Amino acid sequence: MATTEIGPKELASRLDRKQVVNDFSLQVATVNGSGSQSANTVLLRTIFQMGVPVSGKNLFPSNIAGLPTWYTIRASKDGYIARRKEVDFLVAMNPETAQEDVKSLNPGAAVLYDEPLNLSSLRQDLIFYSVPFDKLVAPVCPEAKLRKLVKNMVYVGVVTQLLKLDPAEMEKAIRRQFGRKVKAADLNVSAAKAGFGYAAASLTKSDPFSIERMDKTSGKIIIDGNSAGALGSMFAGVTVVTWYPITPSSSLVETLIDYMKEYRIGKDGKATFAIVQAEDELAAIGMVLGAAWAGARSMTSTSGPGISLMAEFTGLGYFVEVPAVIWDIQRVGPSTGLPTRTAQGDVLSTAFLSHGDTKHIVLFPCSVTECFTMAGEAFDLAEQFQTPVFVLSDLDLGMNNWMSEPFPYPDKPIRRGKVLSKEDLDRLGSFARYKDVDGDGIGYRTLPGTEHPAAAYFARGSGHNENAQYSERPDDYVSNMERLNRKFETARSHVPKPEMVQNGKSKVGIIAYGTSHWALVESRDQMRKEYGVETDYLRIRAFPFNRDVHEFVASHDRVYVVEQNRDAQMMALLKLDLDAAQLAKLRSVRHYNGLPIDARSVTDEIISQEGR
Amino acid sequence: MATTEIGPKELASRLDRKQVVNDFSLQVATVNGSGSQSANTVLLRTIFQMGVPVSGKNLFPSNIAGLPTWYTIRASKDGYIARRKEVDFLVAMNPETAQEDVKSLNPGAAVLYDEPLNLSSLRQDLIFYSVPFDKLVAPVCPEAKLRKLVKNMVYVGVVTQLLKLDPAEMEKAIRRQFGRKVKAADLNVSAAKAGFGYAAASLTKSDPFSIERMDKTSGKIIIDGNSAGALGSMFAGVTVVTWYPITPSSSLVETLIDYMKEYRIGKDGKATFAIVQAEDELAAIGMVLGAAWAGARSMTSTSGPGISLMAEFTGLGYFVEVPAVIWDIQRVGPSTGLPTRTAQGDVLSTAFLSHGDTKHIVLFPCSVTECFTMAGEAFDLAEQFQTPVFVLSDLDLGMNNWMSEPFPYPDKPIRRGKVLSKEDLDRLGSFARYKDVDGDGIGYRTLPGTEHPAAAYFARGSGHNENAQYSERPDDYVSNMERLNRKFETARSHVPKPEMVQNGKSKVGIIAYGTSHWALVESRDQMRKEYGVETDYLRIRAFPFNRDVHEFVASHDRVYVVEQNRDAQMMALLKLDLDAAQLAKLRSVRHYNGLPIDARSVTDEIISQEGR
Amino acid sequence: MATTPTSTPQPKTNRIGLTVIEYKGGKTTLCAGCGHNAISERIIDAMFEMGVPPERLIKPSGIGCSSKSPAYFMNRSHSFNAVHGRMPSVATGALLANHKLIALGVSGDGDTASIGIGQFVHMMRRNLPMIYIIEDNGVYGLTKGQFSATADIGSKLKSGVINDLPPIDTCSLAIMLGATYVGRSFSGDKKQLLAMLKAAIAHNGTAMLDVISPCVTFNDHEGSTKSYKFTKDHDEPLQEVSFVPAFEDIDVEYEAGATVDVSMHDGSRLRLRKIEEEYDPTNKAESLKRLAEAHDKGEILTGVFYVNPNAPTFMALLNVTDDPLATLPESVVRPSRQVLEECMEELR
Amino acid sequence: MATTPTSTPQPKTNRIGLTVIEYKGGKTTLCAGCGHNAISERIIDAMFEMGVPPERLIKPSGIGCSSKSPAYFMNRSHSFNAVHGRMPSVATGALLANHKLIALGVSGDGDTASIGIGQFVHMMRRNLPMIYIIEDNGVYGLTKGQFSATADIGSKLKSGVINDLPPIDTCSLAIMLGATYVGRSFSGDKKQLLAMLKAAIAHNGTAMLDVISPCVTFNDHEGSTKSYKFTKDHDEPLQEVSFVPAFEDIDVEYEAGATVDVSMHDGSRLRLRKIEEEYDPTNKAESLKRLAEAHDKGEILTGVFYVNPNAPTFMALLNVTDDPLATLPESVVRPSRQVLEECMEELR
Ligand SMILES: Cc1ncc(C[n+]2csc(CCOP(=O)(O)OP(=O)(O)O)c2C)c(N)n1
Ligand SMILES: Cc1ncc(C[n+]2csc(CCOP(=O)(O)OP(=O)(O)O)c2C)c(N)n1
Ligand code: SF4
Ligand code: SF4
Ligand SMILES: [Mg+2]
Ligand SMILES: [Mg+2]
Repeated sequence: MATTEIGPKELASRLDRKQVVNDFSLQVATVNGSGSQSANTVLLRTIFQMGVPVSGKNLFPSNIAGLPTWYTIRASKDGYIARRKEVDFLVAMNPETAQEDVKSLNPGAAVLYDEPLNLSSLRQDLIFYSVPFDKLVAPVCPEAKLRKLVKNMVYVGVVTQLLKLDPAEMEKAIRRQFGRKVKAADLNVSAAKAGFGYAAASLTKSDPFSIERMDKTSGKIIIDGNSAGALGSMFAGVTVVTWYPITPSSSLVETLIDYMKEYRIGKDGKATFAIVQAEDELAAIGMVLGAAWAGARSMTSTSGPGISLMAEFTGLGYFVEVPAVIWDIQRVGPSTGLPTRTAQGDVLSTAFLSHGDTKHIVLFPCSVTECFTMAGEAFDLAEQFQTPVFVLSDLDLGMNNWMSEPFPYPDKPIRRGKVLSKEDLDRLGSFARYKDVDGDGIGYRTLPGTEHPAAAYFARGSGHNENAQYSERPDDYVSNMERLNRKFETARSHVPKPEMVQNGKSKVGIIAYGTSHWALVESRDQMRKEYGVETDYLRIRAFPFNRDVHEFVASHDRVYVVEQNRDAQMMALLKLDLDAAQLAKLRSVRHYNGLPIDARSVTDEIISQEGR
Repeated sequence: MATTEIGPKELASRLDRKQVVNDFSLQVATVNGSGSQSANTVLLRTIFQMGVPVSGKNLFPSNIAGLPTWYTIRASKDGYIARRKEVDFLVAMNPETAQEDVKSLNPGAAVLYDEPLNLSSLRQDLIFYSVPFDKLVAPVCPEAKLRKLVKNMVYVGVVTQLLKLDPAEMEKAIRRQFGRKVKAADLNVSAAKAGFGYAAASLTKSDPFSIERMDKTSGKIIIDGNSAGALGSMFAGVTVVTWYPITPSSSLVETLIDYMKEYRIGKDGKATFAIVQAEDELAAIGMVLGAAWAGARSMTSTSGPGISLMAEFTGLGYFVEVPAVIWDIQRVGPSTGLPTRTAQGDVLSTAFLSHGDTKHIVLFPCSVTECFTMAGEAFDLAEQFQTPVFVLSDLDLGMNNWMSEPFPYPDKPIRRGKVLSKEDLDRLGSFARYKDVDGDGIGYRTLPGTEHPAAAYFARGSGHNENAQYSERPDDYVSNMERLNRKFETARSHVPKPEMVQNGKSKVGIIAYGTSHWALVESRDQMRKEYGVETDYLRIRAFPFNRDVHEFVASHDRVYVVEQNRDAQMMALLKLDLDAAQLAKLRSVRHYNGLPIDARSVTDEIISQEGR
Repeated sequence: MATTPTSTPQPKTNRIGLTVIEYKGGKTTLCAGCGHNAISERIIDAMFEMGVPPERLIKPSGIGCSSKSPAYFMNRSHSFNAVHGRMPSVATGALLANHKLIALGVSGDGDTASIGIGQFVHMMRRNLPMIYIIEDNGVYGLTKGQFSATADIGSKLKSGVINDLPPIDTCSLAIMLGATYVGRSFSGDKKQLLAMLKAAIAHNGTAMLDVISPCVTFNDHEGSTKSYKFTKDHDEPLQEVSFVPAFEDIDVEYEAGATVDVSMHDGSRLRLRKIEEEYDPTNKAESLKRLAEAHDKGEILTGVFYVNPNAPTFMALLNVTDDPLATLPESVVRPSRQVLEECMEELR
Repeated sequence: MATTPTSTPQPKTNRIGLTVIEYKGGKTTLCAGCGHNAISERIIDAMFEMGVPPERLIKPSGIGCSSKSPAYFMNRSHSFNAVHGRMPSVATGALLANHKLIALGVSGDGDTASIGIGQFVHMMRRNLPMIYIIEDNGVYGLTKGQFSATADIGSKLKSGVINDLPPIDTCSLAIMLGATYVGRSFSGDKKQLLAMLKAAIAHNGTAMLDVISPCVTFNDHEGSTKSYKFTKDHDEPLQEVSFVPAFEDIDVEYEAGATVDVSMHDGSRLRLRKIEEEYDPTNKAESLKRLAEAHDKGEILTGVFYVNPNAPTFMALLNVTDDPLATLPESVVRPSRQVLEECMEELR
């Protein structure tokens, strides 16, 4: 045995780390389709149940089974829920990636591995725990073909013991996970206990990481953004939903289907909604427009490739002035790109989707709560402004688990915009569909089926005058396009206002949106604590931009626009909208490798641009 | 008889206009499908044959027969060929629009009308000529059902006499028009002569307008931009063409078909090309990409709605790096819009077509000559940069008749870019499809069918590494996207340079592109002559922008960006590209009512913004 | 000889008290003689005679001369002139929103068989309750006469170009895919087209009618297989079609064997007096075979090819509330506070 | 007892001297047991046994688990993993550019019958000379098991959801539209699939094969009509398919009546030993009828449904030069100065 070799105890003391409580991240490396997902959820919930702020991020491949997957759980007493680059505690179950995973760890990190992988010799500066999973799982799980799955629950037990999680909470979490399937629950509990027992008996805790009870999660919920968007849509009174499956958007509609079946079917067994899986995205958006034209609150959900396919129809919606709510759960890259990675790359393509002079209202939720609330705001805006509205979520928000306050019940009544009823027509006698009666650029519409001889109008994507009659007249075309512009200007003051944090003194402003927000919350603390750099912050929540955005930029010397795409797309929209005098202030910070943006990357970039 | 009434002679003298020679515009108002098109072409050519610079613009409806059409012929001794707002000489054949047409004329204009319309009483300040067309056509055209058509040739004769055109040139033009159809030619000649005779005998010339011989057109040709693009593509060696009919793009491919059948079929009767009418635009661009991937020079042509439908596939082309040439003959508006009106509204949608971080090379021809030359440049760029290239023409350029110098035979050999042959592979042994070997961001490709075991690579729109292998690795994705950016930067210095006119002193710069150019040529003269305002000029010919564009803006105090869309789309691209310090200089001049932009509108707008 | 007192004649009204004027549309901008105009006329007659309330009708269409025609009939009904080839999805959406609407979609052969075939296939498959009319002239009229996917092999354009690809038979397709009332007619055959339209209005399910409708400007010449002359010469009616609406309780005598009587969903009757003895319009497999044969023989078969009045429609499968989804009140579409609390609890 | 001298065994080579290894692809990333993997194996065998030069083959595909599979066979051939549902256009373009290429397209049922049905229809109509394989599992595998348009009525998802829309029969469609070699097989039937693939390689025209290929992860359970078990139980082979390549001049004796011998374009022979006496795979109308009946009876008919080796292909109609357009020299594709001068003169 080489003399250089040292035991974990010495190592720990040599590194002489003080205890790290409720502030570290744990990563489970495995392969997809192996059922590790439920094990990881159990770990997440156990910590959550102990009152410790926690977040989980799943990094999975674009296939169905057998490829590497990493699940990272971050516990943060300070409540930071953005991705953290460093992994403190690795559970290495995947032979294919184990070596590289271990190599990429920082000194002092802990590694829990499947005995056969035999990793301990790889590095001297890590703490290793070896566990003979197969040996442990065999006795508790007689059925051989189930072992592959149950094996995962064994590491849950080991981790619970090592990180000082409460085994009672662990069991509660497991039983919650398997719900009515009691036998499965029992099986998994015993597997976890086997792991717990082994750890207690044969492993010596020598890493500094542990979890202690707090009370920062009481009353909170854990949910993914797609489910939140689904809930929000249901409570917004959606009636027609069309979709075509695509990662990472599918689960939004699939969850919505479950909720609607449970809560939107009358006593007579009849549905107060129609959800249709269309043949493709062109059909999905076409159905949405047809339904909205006929008066339904209709929506669809998709991702990049679907957005591109919706280009022609979305232009029709803009020009005919038909409401539509289109969710874009953004994924990475041009074309098919990386379907299971996250990005904010569709900002430009949605804002200006379609040919000719076309532009659209776009909302940018940053949290599961905003997925819920903006689902409703999107419908109200779409119907009030009679135009398609995009909601730009992303894979990180849509498919990962986020801790959140429970959602607020919508306080405002549903706003359905300017629709003339039979009675209105009796009173008015007639109407001009595209006339700017109120000076806000928004005309009045009627719904097919309105029983009045004057109700009908001709909806068309070709040139038309105020009365919706076909027209090629230059003056008709120009005045219609100018009205559409007025309508868009009106929207500025009706879309969700930005979130702003200003101390009134600092010269540095930061603008972010969507999921980048969480990295900013943490990064701004880092900049303050580590560099004494005070920053103001504005989070964009909608396009077209509210006046506040202009003022925020005007009132700072340097403004960093942080986003998750290559081409600085939000910065581009700002350049098109801000006074030229302001533009020299803008600086771009971009993170676009497909992983959720982290605070450290932002801090390093801004600090270096600040020349500190 | 009211005493106020006065005869045309008095009127003419009262207005006391001096003679207007070779500098006026004549408009023929009729209905489409009535065969007036050939009559108008004859008038155009007659003037052209007399050596007088002339241009013709057809304003037609989006249907097949029976709706109002206006054809405007402008004769300009100074060679201005942009649209001119004012009509000096109206030929009123259409009962439906006659009244409004006459009302919109400036005082002193002349009106030639079909007797039954009896317009002379409408205004006092115009010169009227009444012609009994039906009476005149009957004797020369016994066949009743042909009269509707032949009637048009009668006004050709009348106009020829009134405007002092050379009847011999007129007859030549008629015979040219009908080519081998001698009987038709004779019939039309006699109809024209009947008109000529009637005018000579019964009309007293009392307007100031006339044509006198010049020698400014010798050697020149008359052609529309779509035909020029077709010719250019043929001489660029195009081999695969796919299309789906759409106004105003159809005639590009239809003309190309005629040329290719004539000049690109071998002695063995076999074609050196394949032209396929696809089922829609998605298929058209898909075929283009498949053909280019397999090594063909392939292209398609479409308009706005087709561009939107090509969004997903174009992104594939960008990311897989497949050449493609896509002509966009722009028409007006979002959605279907005004299919028979002109605009420059697809600048943004083509430059950033598709989701994710995607951008494309775009060329902007302003003349029929550039339609010819850029057809070749587009292919060279597409193959050298292995990416889709858009050529943005418009309806005005594509479908109207333009006078031009004959086209130059391509002096440079065809450049097909970095393609590795079997021999190359024998030498190299292997290759990495997406490796930046030369530092210009452009990799080397092989063609399917290359007989070498190492030739094959896997083309995919999903994430890939240098070796075209599937990859979801963050580092692979980022380095690939950065290389694509380098490639785009390289393109800046290879795309067509802008055309610049600088006198080095003037503080006002003007930027325009495409067909707006012709209005600028005239407008800059107007500003100089009428207001003493000297302006420098830069005509953008491609995106991404060449450095010269940056320098031009940098070297002026105020820069007007003139374009034919509502949203100032080229100005937007400039804002995204120029140094922030320069942006305050930009001012926008927009003309987007569907009619070709005219010099007067530009002059008035710039002068008022200049505060003169 | 007795003299009868003259009375000022009242304009004829239908069963809901409307005159035919109230079914008219704007002045056509299509070419004089275009088959599409004749079809518009028949639609007006059928709607008037069936007493369809104009306010309940919607007229979705695609893009093309044919797709413009909804502007030329029934001004009192809503129209949606959508994008090229994608009308089916818009129509589907509208019916999802309000299943009480009566939908008559107008498309062209290019709009349906070329760019639109994808949405066409899926709409037929869903048996969406609506009338889908293809005004079929074998060319793209509005873009000046290129061949569409229904052009026959050997058909010649004025330019001399000959089509060398087989036509898509939209009727066979529709039958195979699930449409439940499928037939072909001719804009020039007033009687047959009117009867087939009325039955289509009575039908509950997808009624797909391919109506040969010559393009006088680009495809009515010698050598065209979609010209008036060629169609007249090759028209092979399968049956004599007549229709007895539910509200006219005339008792028509039934000749066993010689006629097929189909009682439609609304109680009305579609009566087919057989010309071809053995043809059974309720047998899918047979009808597909017969159409394939007709195609080989170069006949233009017209009449009702297939009908199944009882198949479940897409709306039936969706089982939505009787009130249109479009106008359900907030109280119905927004679940209660308790429901939200319940959902939140599950996530804690 | 004689002892034979041992000789080190040479790896078996095919008629162009390649070993089977040279037809292999990368390691599959599909689920263990996925039908698609079995199909990849058969493709490797067929290509190897037919002696297809890997460099002449292209493997276009769409998007889906199935469309990924070209990565798992024939690494020495070019692949183009295009966009979802639009592979036919990419394949068409490639063949336009180089008609000497041999194209084998791989698609899925969602990729073809749902989003891709439009391009599928038009490709069949053109009889584009290529092999088009649908790896048909009735669901969208890659997006986790939603129903596709080939799912049968009544088929159940694991979640319990039941499909209520009729399936699109891609074989009937292909036959009706103009494909000239159409059949259905099963990833689990090695012998039949291999023979049908070989004939497909020999065929000059569109060879459309719908191969039932169970998705073990999302659609192989009780209640699914595309599971291994269900398919095995309901598989109704029309014939015993065998294939005799041109280069193997074995003389197989011909049993009149009992077998149909189709001699393919390249001289090879497709031999169908009849199981159903009366079935004639060269009669369109009949085959359509038989497929419609099978559909009503709920049989999964397999075998060669229709074949016509002599119909003109799209490339033949285009009449292009023998040398691939892709690589024609400038001297051929750029007309002379004189030609330009001539064109200019016409415009003066
Ligand atoms: C996406 C798109 N592509 C092309 C066009 C141009 N276009 C307008 S109508 C038409 C074809 C119409 O043919 P058909 O449907 O047969 O109608 P018809 O005019 O013959 O009645 C085309 C190609 C368009 N409007 N939109
Ligand atoms: C435009 C677009 N929409 C949706 C998707 C998402 N998607 C990927 S594969 C797939 C379906 C694949 O089903 P199928 O063709 O049957 O292949 P399988 O996975 O079953 O083999 C879908 C919907 C996509 N990639 N592109
Ligand atoms: S062009 Fe043809 S289809 Fe169009 S209106 Fe004229 S006749 Fe009808
Ligand atoms: S999900 Fe289904 S189709 Fe996809 S690889 Fe697995 S088994 Fe095959
Ligand atoms: Mg047509
Ligand atoms: Mg599938």
